[in-house]
Amino acid sequence: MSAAAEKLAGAAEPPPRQQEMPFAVVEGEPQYTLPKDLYIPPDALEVFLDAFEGPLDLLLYLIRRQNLDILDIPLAEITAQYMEYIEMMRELRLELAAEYLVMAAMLAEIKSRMLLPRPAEEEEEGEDPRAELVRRLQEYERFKQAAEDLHRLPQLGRDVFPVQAEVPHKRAQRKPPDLDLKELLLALRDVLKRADMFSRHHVTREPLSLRERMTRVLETVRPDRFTDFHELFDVTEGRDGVVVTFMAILELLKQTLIEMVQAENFGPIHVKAATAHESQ
Amino acid sequence: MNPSEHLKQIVEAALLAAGRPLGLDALQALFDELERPHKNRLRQVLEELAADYEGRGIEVVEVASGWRIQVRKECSPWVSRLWEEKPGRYSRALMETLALIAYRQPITRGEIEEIRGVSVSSNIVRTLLEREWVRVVGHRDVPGRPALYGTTRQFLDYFGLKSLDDLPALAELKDLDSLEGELELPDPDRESVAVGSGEPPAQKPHEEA
Amino acid sequence: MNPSEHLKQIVEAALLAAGRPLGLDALQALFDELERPHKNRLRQVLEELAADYEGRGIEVVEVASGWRIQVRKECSPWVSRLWEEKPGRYSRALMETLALIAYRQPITRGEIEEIRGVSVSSNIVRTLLEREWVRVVGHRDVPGRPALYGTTRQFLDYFGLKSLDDLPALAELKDLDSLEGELELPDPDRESVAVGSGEPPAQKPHEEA
Repeated sequence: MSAAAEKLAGAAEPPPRQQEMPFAVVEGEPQYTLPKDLYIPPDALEVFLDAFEGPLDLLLYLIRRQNLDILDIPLAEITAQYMEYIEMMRELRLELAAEYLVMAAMLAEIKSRMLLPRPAEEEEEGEDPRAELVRRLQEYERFKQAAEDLHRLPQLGRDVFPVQAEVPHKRAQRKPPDLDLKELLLALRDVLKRADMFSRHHVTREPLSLRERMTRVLETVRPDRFTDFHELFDVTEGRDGVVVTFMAILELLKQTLIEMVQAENFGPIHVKAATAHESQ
Repeated sequence: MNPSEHLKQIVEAALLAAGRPLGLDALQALFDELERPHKNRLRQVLEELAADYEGRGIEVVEVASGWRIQVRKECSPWVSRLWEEKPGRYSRALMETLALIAYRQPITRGEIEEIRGVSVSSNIVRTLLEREWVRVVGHRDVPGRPALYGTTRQFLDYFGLKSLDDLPALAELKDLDSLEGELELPDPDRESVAVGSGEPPAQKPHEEA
Repeated sequence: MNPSEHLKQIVEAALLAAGRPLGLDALQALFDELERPHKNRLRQVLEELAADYEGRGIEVVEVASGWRIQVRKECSPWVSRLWEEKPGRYSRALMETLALIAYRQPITRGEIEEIRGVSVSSNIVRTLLEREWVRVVGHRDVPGRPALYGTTRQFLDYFGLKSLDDLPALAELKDLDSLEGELELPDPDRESVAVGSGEPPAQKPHEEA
């Protein structure tokens, strides 16, 4: 890219603030008109054209360059200037985006319509031929402005820097899986079916509360010291609770999981977890 | 450590460690169910933290996806020297496309092109999608079923916005009625007079923007 | 902002933004030559910063390549959850083992293996113990003194049971075939109905098939 082209590209950088745009810079002097005898490398002009986001942008530039309001477009003048640009591009055999030519045609049409004297009856429906163009220019300019506003917002990594602290003691934890009760029950049913448990006499007669109570009693008793028999009962549970506990103790005795000791008749009964004979 | 007593420390550590904004749900998820703080309590802690950071090199800000700790703007000139390479700038075409999607979402590519008056390159759309600033939110029920684009929370986060409402206001469109009025007399003579007349333009000229 | 007055803020912001430890040279490089702080001054500021962070969620530490700000160890149990992996699923073998412990407690591993017809891996038992769903409640007085397993209160809490009697009786399990369709619907309402549907089997003896 030539130095001139770089300058032009620089001018095109966002946030877009279009100045009077020189076609080229010759010995430090910006050139605003294209000298007929001067050769400008086509790529430099391409860069110039790239500075515009299409025909609406070019038109806005031409209007704003003269400090004019969109609502008060000097159509003849602007059209002439627009055509000049287009001609220039053509002379340089630059490939022009089709949109630029469409706009040229539209401008020419508006101009011709405005030059024609308007019949009175047409006044009724009478939309100003420029209205559509003005609407589009206005709409485009809003978003051109919005893009600039957006660009000026603080951007992450450009204006705003996120922070991050090291976590040296990071423990890659893994949450334990969830388990659904129905899955558990289905698993049990399957294993019992497999083991043919339903058809044999392995199925316990006791309610599950008995088994649960056996576990609780085992949790309470210790192998290394005696526990008072009464401590195993919780009278606040009422008669049923006491019965279940008693049955649990009997079942544990039967399975020799606990031992019971009574030193004398009617003396206190003590319970301890069974210990292996070899460990005694 | 007791999490309820040291809630502020834990929240601070998490925000600093995360490297992304954390919402209230994400903050709650740090705690076991039994010790999980209420959202109001978390909000309060975040406010306390923001107050603690007064006069510090960092600040707590709320963006679309939650709270983020970032370098205070005043420190940016020095901090930015940590990186030799400056971040790339986005082209006007990209910013205009993004602005149209942000303000006019959901919008199709064709509708963007209509307003901009030029075609939108696939590169731009791809870049916006890759940056996760925009996403396809649906399809317009017309022939070809073109994709409708909308912005994402990442877009808001990137520009430090809490919601789309925080976007800079879009310039007012001039009332079409008044516009018609002003255009009433298409007098070719007036046009040539208008050139260079130096009338103060109704809208702020770009050069001053 | 005057860099010499706000040196601490700038150093804090830079350390947190860098994402890597910064040495004294790197910190000095943030400043223009004229405003560049002396290394001793930087050291002093780093010490001040470390003192400021007392009782906070973060700390300043010196490592081989310089200083860095990191999350305090005390906070890591909570902060680590930011990177928690998605929970997996329990194996069929684990569920069968747990169910047998629940219904046949107290039970030894050998007895479980007998019913299941396959060996029970130590992993499964360890997982159940770690989860605190089962515990060793005693030892059977046979050669080898195998551990007897029973379920815990945590087990009941996890499944929302008041007692094991809230579980369906074994006989009812047979009818799960008819329930299965319903049970497999991922509808929490239906599930709870299905589980609690049987009348309290508390004192009802389990029938033999």
